[in-house]
Amino acid sequence: MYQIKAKIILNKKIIPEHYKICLDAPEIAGEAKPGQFVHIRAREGYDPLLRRPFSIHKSQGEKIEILYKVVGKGTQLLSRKKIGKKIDILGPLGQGFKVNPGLEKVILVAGGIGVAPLYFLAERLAGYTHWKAEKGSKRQSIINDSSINKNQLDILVLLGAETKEKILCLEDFKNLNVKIEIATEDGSESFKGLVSDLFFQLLSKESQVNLVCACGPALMLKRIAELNYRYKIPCQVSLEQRMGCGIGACLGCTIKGQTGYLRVCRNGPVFEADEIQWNEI
Amino acid sequence: MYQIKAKIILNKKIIPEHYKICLDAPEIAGEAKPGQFVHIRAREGYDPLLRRPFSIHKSQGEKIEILYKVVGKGTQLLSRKKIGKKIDILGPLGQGFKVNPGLEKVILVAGGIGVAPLYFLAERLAGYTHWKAEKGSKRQSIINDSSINKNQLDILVLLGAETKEKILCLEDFKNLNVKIEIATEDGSESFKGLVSDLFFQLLSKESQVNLVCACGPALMLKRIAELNYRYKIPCQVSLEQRMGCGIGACLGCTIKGQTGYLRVCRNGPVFEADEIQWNEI
Amino acid sequence: MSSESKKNIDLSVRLGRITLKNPVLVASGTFGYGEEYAELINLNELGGIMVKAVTLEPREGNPPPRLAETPAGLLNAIGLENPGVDVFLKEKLPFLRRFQTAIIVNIAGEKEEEYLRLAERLNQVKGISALEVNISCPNVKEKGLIFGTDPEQTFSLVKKLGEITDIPLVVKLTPNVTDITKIAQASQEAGAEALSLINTVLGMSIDVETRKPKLGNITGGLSGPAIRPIAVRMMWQTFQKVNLPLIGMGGITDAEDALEFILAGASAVAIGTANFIDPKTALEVIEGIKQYMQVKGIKNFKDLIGWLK
Amino acid sequence: MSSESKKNIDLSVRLGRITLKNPVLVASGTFGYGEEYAELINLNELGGIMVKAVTLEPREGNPPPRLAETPAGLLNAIGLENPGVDVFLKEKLPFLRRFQTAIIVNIAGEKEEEYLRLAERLNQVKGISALEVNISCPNVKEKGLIFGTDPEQTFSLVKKLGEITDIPLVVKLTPNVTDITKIAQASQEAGAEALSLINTVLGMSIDVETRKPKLGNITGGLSGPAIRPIAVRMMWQTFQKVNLPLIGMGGITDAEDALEFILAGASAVAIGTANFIDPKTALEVIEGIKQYMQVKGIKNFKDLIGWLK
Ligand SMILES: Cc1cc2nc3c(=O)[nH]c(=O)nc-3n(C[C@H](O)[C@H](O)[C@H](O)COP(=O)(O)OP(=O)(O)OC[C@H]3O[C@@H](n4cnc5c(N)ncnc54)[C@H](O)[C@@H]3O)c2cc1C
Ligand SMILES: Cc1cc2nc3c(=O)[nH]c(=O)nc-3n(C[C@H](O)[C@H](O)[C@H](O)COP(=O)(O)OP(=O)(O)OC[C@H]3O[C@@H](n4cnc5c(N)ncnc54)[C@H](O)[C@@H]3O)c2cc1C
Ligand SMILES: Cc1cc2nc3c(=O)[nH]c(=O)nc-3n(C[C@H](O)[C@H](O)[C@H](O)COP(=O)(O)O)c2cc1C
Ligand SMILES: Cc1cc2nc3c(=O)[nH]c(=O)nc-3n(C[C@H](O)[C@H](O)[C@H](O)COP(=O)(O)O)c2cc1C
Ligand code: FES
Ligand code: FES
Repeated sequence: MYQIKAKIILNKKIIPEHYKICLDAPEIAGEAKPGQFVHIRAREGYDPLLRRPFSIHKSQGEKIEILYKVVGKGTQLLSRKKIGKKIDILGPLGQGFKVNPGLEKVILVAGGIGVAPLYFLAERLAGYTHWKAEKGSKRQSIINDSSINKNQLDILVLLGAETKEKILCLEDFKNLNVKIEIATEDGSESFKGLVSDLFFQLLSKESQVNLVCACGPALMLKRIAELNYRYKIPCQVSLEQRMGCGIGACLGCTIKGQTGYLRVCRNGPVFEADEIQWNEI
Repeated sequence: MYQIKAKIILNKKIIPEHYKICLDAPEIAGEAKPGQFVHIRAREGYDPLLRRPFSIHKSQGEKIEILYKVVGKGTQLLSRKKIGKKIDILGPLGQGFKVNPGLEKVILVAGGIGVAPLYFLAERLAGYTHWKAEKGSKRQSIINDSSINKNQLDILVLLGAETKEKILCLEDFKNLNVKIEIATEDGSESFKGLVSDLFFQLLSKESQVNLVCACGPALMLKRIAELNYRYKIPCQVSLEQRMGCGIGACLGCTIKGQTGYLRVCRNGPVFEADEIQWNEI
Repeated sequence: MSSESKKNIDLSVRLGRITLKNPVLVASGTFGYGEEYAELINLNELGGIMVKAVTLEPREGNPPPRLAETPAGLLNAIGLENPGVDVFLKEKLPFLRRFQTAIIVNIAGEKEEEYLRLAERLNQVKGISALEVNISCPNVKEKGLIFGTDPEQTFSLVKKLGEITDIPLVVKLTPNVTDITKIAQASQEAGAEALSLINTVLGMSIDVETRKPKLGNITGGLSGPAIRPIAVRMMWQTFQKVNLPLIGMGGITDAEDALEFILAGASAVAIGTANFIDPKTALEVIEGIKQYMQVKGIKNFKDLIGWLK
Repeated sequence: MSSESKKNIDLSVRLGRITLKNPVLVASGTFGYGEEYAELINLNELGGIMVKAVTLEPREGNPPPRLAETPAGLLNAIGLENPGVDVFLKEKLPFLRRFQTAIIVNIAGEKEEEYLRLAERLNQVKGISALEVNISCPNVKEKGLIFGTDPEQTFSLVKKLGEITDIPLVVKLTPNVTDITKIAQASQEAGAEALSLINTVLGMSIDVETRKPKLGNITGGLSGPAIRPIAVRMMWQTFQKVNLPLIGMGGITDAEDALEFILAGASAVAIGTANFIDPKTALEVIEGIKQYMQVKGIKNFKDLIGWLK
């Protein structure tokens, strides 16, 4: 975990309201794992007061990339930041996706901007970038360099969006040579409906799924979690909650887990679906 | 009095910490009189919360110009505004300098950034731009176009600055063909000392001064006012005070006058020196 | 949405015997006696104007500086500067009466006696919709205790005022108390027509360079967005404890802010500090409330009051 | 200025029997039990750590959402989530004890009995510099009245605690009262070693789209720069009425903010919400106070306390 002033290498709109920002953050890039996030100070002063959390979307060499949607003051300020300026970020934070060696088939389900951490995960799973061994971490089961390559692993990515125009990262995923299915709410591309409905449809066809990883709106995740519970497929979800400190100290970002409250920033943001009390969401 | 969104035509540093901003503000430019000010919102949002007042430095055609010094958050934000953007301004506000026809000799005393309204006044006095007749105003004695020209009036401008490098508007004044004397605190140019000391020195030489107009730090104005009181020369000063509304409604910007509190924004910012209770300053 | 449907929206609201054409007022002390703002906005569009505090005798007010900015807030210590009720009636009220908007006169004093004589003086005056009783002043008689922090003093004052005047009484509550609902209940029992809340929160700020307080009066009242969460909380608490119409204020800068108060129980809102920042705020809030009602399919403003889930 | 003169500056300060190497602490509930921030800053540099509230039994805390942002402020309703005193002693305190900094344990409860048993439990424990008595919780026995709003309950609680424990007691005052100096005086008479102020200001915020309160608990505590003027005012009022050392907090984000409290009478300050925004804040405040002392030619921090003109 580091607090650094990261230089902005790139900050551009990719589709309306959606931006990519690339930051020079060697310390963070060096340690980042898929599913972890950074806590960004959108500007000095009091307005807004708090940092804003964003999943790490890509991490390569000394750089990290964030994919973000403008929804309020903080993200708007971020979208106006100029290349060359520095911003204050804390990271990498939280627990990422936990992937065991020996997987055969993984489904990644992305709802809207929820695709951000899943691309990072897909890239690592597909073997294009490498997992780093963790120094002295208590984390149990992380794939290491040698235990994975793209031939062994069957990766299916489900991308959900409102309309065809709002599908994110399609080209990026194509470059990974993973299987891709698309759901649009208005039917303007492929499956018409919610990505969770598409997932439900596919579940009947797909066999031997070892793991489902999902990120998106809370209600989508709830639905995915229920389906996986029904089909007994291990499932990990990346959750969101309003954050204060972002590092586990304030107990502000909790959600109800099976055994009490869990801190999204420290115990998550990625949780096993069955750790969560979904009826409280 | 208008509230308008004025487009920024120019915003540039002229010497360290000092900027000029030129705004497209036809309504305000049309009515502005020397000594009046505008109330500017440095940015949307809460930080800073209030508008900031600035004297009108120039007013020509449809444009007004502000000369400002960066001293805190508001002025810093202003200095970063880009050409082409719009800012929210209220103006023209307050009472300006009151100049009677038939003057022969006027001395303008400027301390630092206090020069801002005095240049506008000098320009009008020198006849280069014209006073507009006021529509339905109760203001008593304003010079009109015909009653003044540069040949009749002897204008002496005293410019005070910390150092030679910090002298403001010298070229502008030279172009008006007015007499100029300079005082620098470190003696790096001309008279060494405060501009009020220079003024004191000159008073013994100059005779028949009809009016002194001054703007600058409060203590300088106090000194100038005392001297003029002693020499019985009519004197007008432009004062500052923290402002809320800027239009006379909140009673937040008062200073002690001879007959009670005066609102700097409405009764001033230009006052006859003998209206003010200087011992309270 | 069509302008048709906007026309069908009814923004009028009654606060006891006070009728407002819309629920957006401007708060006392932030709008003077209307004269200055009349040059910038159409006062006829306002739900009402709560004028700057009037006292029996002229008051000079506090020494400057009277204002200091704080994070998202404004400290003020004006000290009730005003020309006194006689000048108010002669020079200020006639101007205000020209407009089609409710005129609510804020009255203040340091002794019960002063309030009572003020009320007498105003009782027969035409064109006053209500008196707003500013009980945030220290009671010089009772050892400087602020009237509005003591339920008994509040009850006694409001009761006596009601006996003197027929003009509806709006009691303005101070937030500087342990339990605002106690003062609210005392006001209700004493016969208040409505309550307005909140007045400013007592604060202080220091210039560490000069080592002096930033206000001439040392302490002052905090207003602006900084205090909004406090004001909304007090609105919600008060709404649950009294049956009077409530006028909400404290840090409102836009329609969304105003709606927080309304959903929490306010029958009307007042714009204070935001007038200084943008004189159009009140008009924009009226527009924004209309839009919200359209989107939510609500026709009568009344149905928004206390609509919190 | 030379680093020589910086070395001569003495930042240490005594609060009764509590000695701090410098006057900058971190506030309870904003720094956990130090573990997380230890990864980002050197805890040895802090004047002290006021740990998250500990209760007798584990507490689950309030339903989410627990945080909401407001203008220059933060609303929180954590609800005293903590693992209970036993786990605190076994798993949290040993870590904290490793550092050369004062450890102040914030204790909370709903009944007097709970506080007293907590104090008993902590009495013989090594490595605790003081107990900070959080009296902002509702007293379930006395109809939910907040302990800290009632001078008598405060007196009784602090008196009894003092009879049970030798550890210095710091009473933490709530700002949600009509007159904070009354509670301060009651604490002094009951034998408090020092006072800390202020806890959060009760607030509320509403999401007008969903029409629901932004906090799961409906109301919460407001902290951050928004409340600073309120906190500075209460510091100044309290400094004039009691003879105890005071720890100031409420919206401190930099040395200038901290100095406002110190000039108003604080012997030490605590950084709360600002830790979330910039974990280095406390260290920067220490540096900034040093610089101020250099510029003003003050060698002993003590001479700054209450230095207001
Ligand atoms: C672990 C984590 C990872 C995230 N990763 C990404 C990402 O990769 N890309 C991305 O675009 N966004 C991501 N988010 C969401 C992002 O943090 C918010 O969109 C951002 O904080 C909004 O800030 P704002 O000031 O623009 O909006 P605000 O003005 O603060 O809020 C605008 C609206 O968004 C809602 N909102 C804001 N923050 C949150 C939140 N944390 N949880 C739920 N609702 C919220 C508000 O209630 C409000 O309705 C992530 C959030 C978390 C907790
Ligand atoms: C009628 C009038 C005309 C003015 N004309 C000009 C002008 O032409 N050019 C120019 O550069 N400035 C002018 N000023 C001053 C200008 O308004 C302030 O410098 C500005 O408001 C500072 O804002 P800030 O946010 O940058 O500084 P802040 O952060 O608000 O303050 C920085 C420092 O400046 C002091 N300060 C700020 N505002 C005032 C004020 N109004 N009076 C006294 N002290 C203050 C503060 O106490 C603080 O020490 C004028 C002021 C008035 C009242
Ligand atoms: C400069 C100023 C002057 C005020 N004067 C009065 C007053 O005379 N009488 C009164 O009852 N309230 C007065 N108030 C309080 C406001 O009416 C209002 O209750 C308070 O400012 C909270 O609203 P706001 O945050 O929107 O400003 C004044 C407030 C300000 C800022
Ligand atoms: C998230 C959060 C949790 C808090 N928890 C506690 C607590 O457990 N005990 C306590 O006495 N104060 C608690 N506080 C109050 C702070 O210690 C402090 O008094 C208050 O936040 C004001 O300081 P600030 O504005 O610098 O944050 C908490 C504050 C916050 C923001
Ligand atoms: S944000 Fe503070 S504990 Fe998660
Ligand atoms: S700033 Fe409001 S009266 Fe002058």
